[in-house]
Amino acid sequence: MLQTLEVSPELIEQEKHYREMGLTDEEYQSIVRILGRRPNFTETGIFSVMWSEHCSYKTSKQLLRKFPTEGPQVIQGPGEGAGIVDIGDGQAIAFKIESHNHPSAVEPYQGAATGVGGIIRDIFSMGARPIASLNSLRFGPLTTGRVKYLFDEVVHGIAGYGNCVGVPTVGGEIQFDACYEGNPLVNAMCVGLIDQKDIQKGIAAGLGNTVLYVGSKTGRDGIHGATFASEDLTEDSESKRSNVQVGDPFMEKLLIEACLEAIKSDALVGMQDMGAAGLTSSASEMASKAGMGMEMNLDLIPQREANMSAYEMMLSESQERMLLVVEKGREHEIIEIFKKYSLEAVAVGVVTDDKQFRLLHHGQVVCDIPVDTLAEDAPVYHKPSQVPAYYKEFQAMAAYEPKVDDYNATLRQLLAQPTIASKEYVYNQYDSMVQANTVVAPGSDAAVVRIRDYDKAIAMTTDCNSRYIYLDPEVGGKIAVAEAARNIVASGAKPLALTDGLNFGNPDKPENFWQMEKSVEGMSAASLALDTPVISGNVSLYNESNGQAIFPTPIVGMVGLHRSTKDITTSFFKSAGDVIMLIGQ
Amino acid sequence: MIKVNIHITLKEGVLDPQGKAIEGSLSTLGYQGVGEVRVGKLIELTFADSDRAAEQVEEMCQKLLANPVIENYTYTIEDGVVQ
Amino acid sequence: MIKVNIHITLKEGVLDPQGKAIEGSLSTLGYQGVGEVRVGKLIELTFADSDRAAEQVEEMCQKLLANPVIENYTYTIEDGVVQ
Amino acid sequence: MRFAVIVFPGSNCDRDMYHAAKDALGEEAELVWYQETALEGYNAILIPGGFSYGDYLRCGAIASTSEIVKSLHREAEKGTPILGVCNGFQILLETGLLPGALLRNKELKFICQHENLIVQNNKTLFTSAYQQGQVISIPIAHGEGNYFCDDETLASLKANNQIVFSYQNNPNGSVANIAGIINQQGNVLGMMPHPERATELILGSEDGLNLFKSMLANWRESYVTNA
Ligand SMILES: Nc1ncnc2c1ncn2[C@@H]1O[C@H](COP(=O)(O)OP(=O)(O)O)[C@@H](O)[C@H]1O
Repeated sequence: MLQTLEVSPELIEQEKHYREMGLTDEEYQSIVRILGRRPNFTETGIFSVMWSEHCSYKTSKQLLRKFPTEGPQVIQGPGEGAGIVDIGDGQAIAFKIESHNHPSAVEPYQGAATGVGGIIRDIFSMGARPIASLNSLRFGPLTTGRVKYLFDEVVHGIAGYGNCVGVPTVGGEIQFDACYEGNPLVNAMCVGLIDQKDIQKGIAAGLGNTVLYVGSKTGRDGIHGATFASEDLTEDSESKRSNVQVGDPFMEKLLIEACLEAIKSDALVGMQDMGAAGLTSSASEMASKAGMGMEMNLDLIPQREANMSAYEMMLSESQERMLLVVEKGREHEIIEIFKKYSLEAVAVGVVTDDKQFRLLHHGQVVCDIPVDTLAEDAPVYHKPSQVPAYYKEFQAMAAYEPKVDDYNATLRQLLAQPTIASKEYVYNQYDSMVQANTVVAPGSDAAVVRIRDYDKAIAMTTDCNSRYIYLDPEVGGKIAVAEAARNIVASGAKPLALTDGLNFGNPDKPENFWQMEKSVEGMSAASLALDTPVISGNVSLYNESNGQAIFPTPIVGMVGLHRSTKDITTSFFKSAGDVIMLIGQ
Repeated sequence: MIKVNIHITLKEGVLDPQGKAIEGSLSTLGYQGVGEVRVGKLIELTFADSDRAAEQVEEMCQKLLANPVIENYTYTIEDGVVQ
Repeated sequence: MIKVNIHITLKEGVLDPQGKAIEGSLSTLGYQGVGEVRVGKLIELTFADSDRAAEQVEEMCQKLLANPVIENYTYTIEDGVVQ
Repeated sequence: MRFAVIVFPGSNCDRDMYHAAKDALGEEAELVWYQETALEGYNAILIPGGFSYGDYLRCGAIASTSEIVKSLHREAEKGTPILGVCNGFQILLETGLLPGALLRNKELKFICQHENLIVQNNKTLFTSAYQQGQVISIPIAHGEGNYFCDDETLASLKANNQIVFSYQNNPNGSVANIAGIINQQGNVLGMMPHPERATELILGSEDGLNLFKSMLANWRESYVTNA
C-alpha cells in the first residue's frame, strides 16, 4: 500500500536520500552537526519541510528585511499568522495573503479551495473573525481547453469553499497572459476583525501545559506539500497524486465558531493552524516562539488511515486542523467548547522546558531535535543577482507611442481583452454579501465592508500589473503599491497597510533573483512614501513550467479605513449630466 | 443503442467530507455500526451503436467524466438497448 | 460486515442540468450520437451484520439518503464482507 | 415580539437574520442552537441561510433529521410564523413542511446578485406591508435554488395562492419563476432570496424590511385580538 519505505540513517547519508526530500548536501551536513548524529527518516523529513523555501524563506529572507514594517497603526507586523493594524475603538484588522499555485495547477478546484481555507485559518487562529476574502488570479490566454478548465475550476473552488464557510468574497483581480499558461497563480487574501484585547498568539508557553489537536483527522494527503511548493513544476507533477488535499469548508466553519469561542476562555494559552508542513511547523513554531520544548505522542493523533508512519503524520497537510495549547488541568473546558460543534479535541502532548522537539510513536522516540534549530538554523542564501539582457534592451528602446486611427474601434478591442473586460462572470459566483456588511461589492475600485455598530468601514483591494514589473521591476513594484493605494483612496478610505504575495520564478537563476530584488525595493520605496507598512506576506518561488519563468508577480493586498461610512464612494458614473473631471498628470 | 453506466468514486486516501457527514447523520438517526460511507457519482448515458464503444467510453471518462487526479472509474456497457 | 451500494437517480421528468451540460461537452469533444445523460449518486457504506439489513437500508434511503420528490433509489447488499 | 433564529452546524446567515430582527426591525431575537429541543415562547421562528452540514448529500437534508425539527413541526401546526430563507427554505422542503424540491441552478453556477421579485400574494402575514404586484429588489446567493415540483403540486400552489414571490427575470430555472412559497395554512414561508440582506439602505436595498414589518404587524394584531 501507500507505506513510505523508511531508509536507515546510514543509507539516508550514503545514498543521499535527503536529496529526494529537497535537502542539499550542505544542508544535510549541518543537520548532522546540529544533532551530533545522523538524522533518522522522520527527522530528515522534518528538517526538509522546515528548511524548505515555503517555511524558511531561505532565499527571500534577506529581501524581506527591506520592507518597512512599522508605523503607529501597526499592532502586529510580519512574524505571526497574520499582520494586525489598529482601526480605533479598541478594534483591529488582521490580514494576510497566501499563494496556492502549484496545488491549483494539479487539481484546480481543490487547490483553490484549500488555498482559501488555509488563509482563513491564518486569520481566525489569531482570534479574528474573518470578514472578507479577496483573491488574485493569473492564467494563460483563454484560448485552450486546459486554461478554460483551470480558470473555471479555480473560480468554482474559491466559490465552493468561500460561500460555504460564510466569508464574503468581496474583491480580487485576474490577468491572462501567456507566461502563466503552464503555471497559473492562485493567491488568496483574508481580512479579519478583532477586539485588540482578544489578540491571540501561536505560542506554547507554560511548562506542563497540554497540547490539544483539533479538527479533521490526519490522512496521507499533501505529504511534502511545502517541498512541492518549492520545486519547479515538471511533467511528473501530475503523478504526485498524494499531494492533493481535499477541503472541507463545513469543518472549517465549525472550527471558526469553536475557536472564536475558545479564545474567550483564559484556559487557552496559544493556538495555531496546521498550514504548510502541518503538524511539524505548527508544533515546533509554537514551542520555539515560547522558548519552550514540546513532546507529542503520535499514537494519539487522530488518524484517517491505518498504519500511518511518524513521517507521514508529521508531513501530512490534511486540511482543517488546529493545534492548541491549554492550561494543564483545564483541558475539559476547551474540549467542551469543541464538543458543542461536534469536533474532536484530543490531548496529544505537553509543553516541556528542555527546548527539544520530541516525538514518540509506538513507544519509541522517533524524533528528538533542538526545536529552535528548525526555524532559526535554517540556511540563509544570498543568491547571485544579475540584470537580464531583455531589460537592457528594453531600456535602450525609444518609448512606444501608440497610433490610434479609430478610437471607438480601439476602445472596443481593449474592452474585449479578458484581462480588461468585466469580471462579473467570476464574481457573481462568489457570495459577496454574506454577513450583511458589504457596502461596496466587487465591481468598484476597492471593496468596502462596514464595521457593524460603528460609523466606520474597511476598504480593501488586491493589485499587481506584472507586465509593468517585468519591464521594470523597481518602477513596476512602486506602481503596484501606488495602484492599490489609489484604489483605496478612490473608495474614500485612508490606506493603512499592506500584505504582499511574492510570486516569482526559480531564484537560482540570477535574472529571476534580480527581478525579485528590484521589485521588493520598488515596493518598499512606495510603501514608505505612502505610509503603508508591510505587515504580512507570502513568498512563492519556482513558478516556472518547462524552464520558463512567469512574469514577476508581487501582488499587493491593501487595507484602508473609512473614518465614517459617509465617506464611502464608488467608481461608477451616477447620473446623466454630472461633470467628469480628470485629475493628475 | 448502447447503454453505459459509469461509476465514479474517490480514490483511496482522498478525504470524502460528504461521506463523513452522512456517516454522522446515520448514526444520529440511530443506525449502529455504520462504517465508512463514500459518495461517488453515477453517470448513465446512451449512445449510438459503435464497434469502438468500450474504447470511446474509456476515453470519455479520462477526458471529461472523471478527474483522474482524485477519482477512479468503472463502467458497464449494455449492447443493443432499444431506447 | 455488510457492504451496501446505493444508486440514487433523478426521477424521470426531473430536469438534470448537470446531465445536459455533460451531454453538451461530449458532443463538443466530438462524440457523435450521445443520447440523454443523467447524473446520479452512488453511496457506498458498510455496516455491522444484521438480520434486518435490507429493511434498514430501505429505511435509510427513505429517511435520509434519497428525496422521494425528485429521486429514485436502488441498492445491492453484499453479505459477509470482511473489512 | 420575540424571534428565534435556529442555528444549524454550517448555517452562515444566522447573525444576519438576527440583526435584521434585532437592529433593523428593533425587536427581540435569540440565536437557538440546533441541539435545543424546545421552541416554545417565541412569536416567530427564522431558519437562516448558509450551508447546513456543508450542503452534503442534498441541501438541507441532514439538518432536516435533527431533533429540533420535531418542535418545528409542532410550532408549524400551532400556527407560529416560520420563515425559511435560502438554506432555510431548502430545510423546510426537506422536512416536508413545504412541497417540492430545489435543484441545481440551470446554469450550474452559484449566483449572487440583486433580483427583482414580484409580490404575488400580499395577503399573507409575511407580505401584508407590500402592495400586491409590487416589484422589490432582494439579493439572491445560491447554487441550488431551482424550484421544482410536479404539475399537480404546481396546480394546487396556484389554486391556493401559495406562490408568494416570483422572479421578474428567472435566474435559476425555477418552475413558474417561483422565488418563494407558503404552506396552505399560511404560516410557513420559504424563499430563496435573502430579505435579511436588504434591510438597510447602506447595503443597497431596504426592500426586505417590509417582510419583517409585516410579521410584526400581524403579531401585534393577533396579540391585541387575543388579549
Ligand atoms: N513577502 C513577505 N513580506 C512580509 N512578510 C512576509 C512575507 N512572506 C512571509 N511573511 C511573513 O512571514 C511569516 C511567516 O509566513 P508563513 O510561513 O507564510 O506564515 P504561516 O506560518 O501562517 O503559513 C508571516 O508572518 C508572514 O506574514
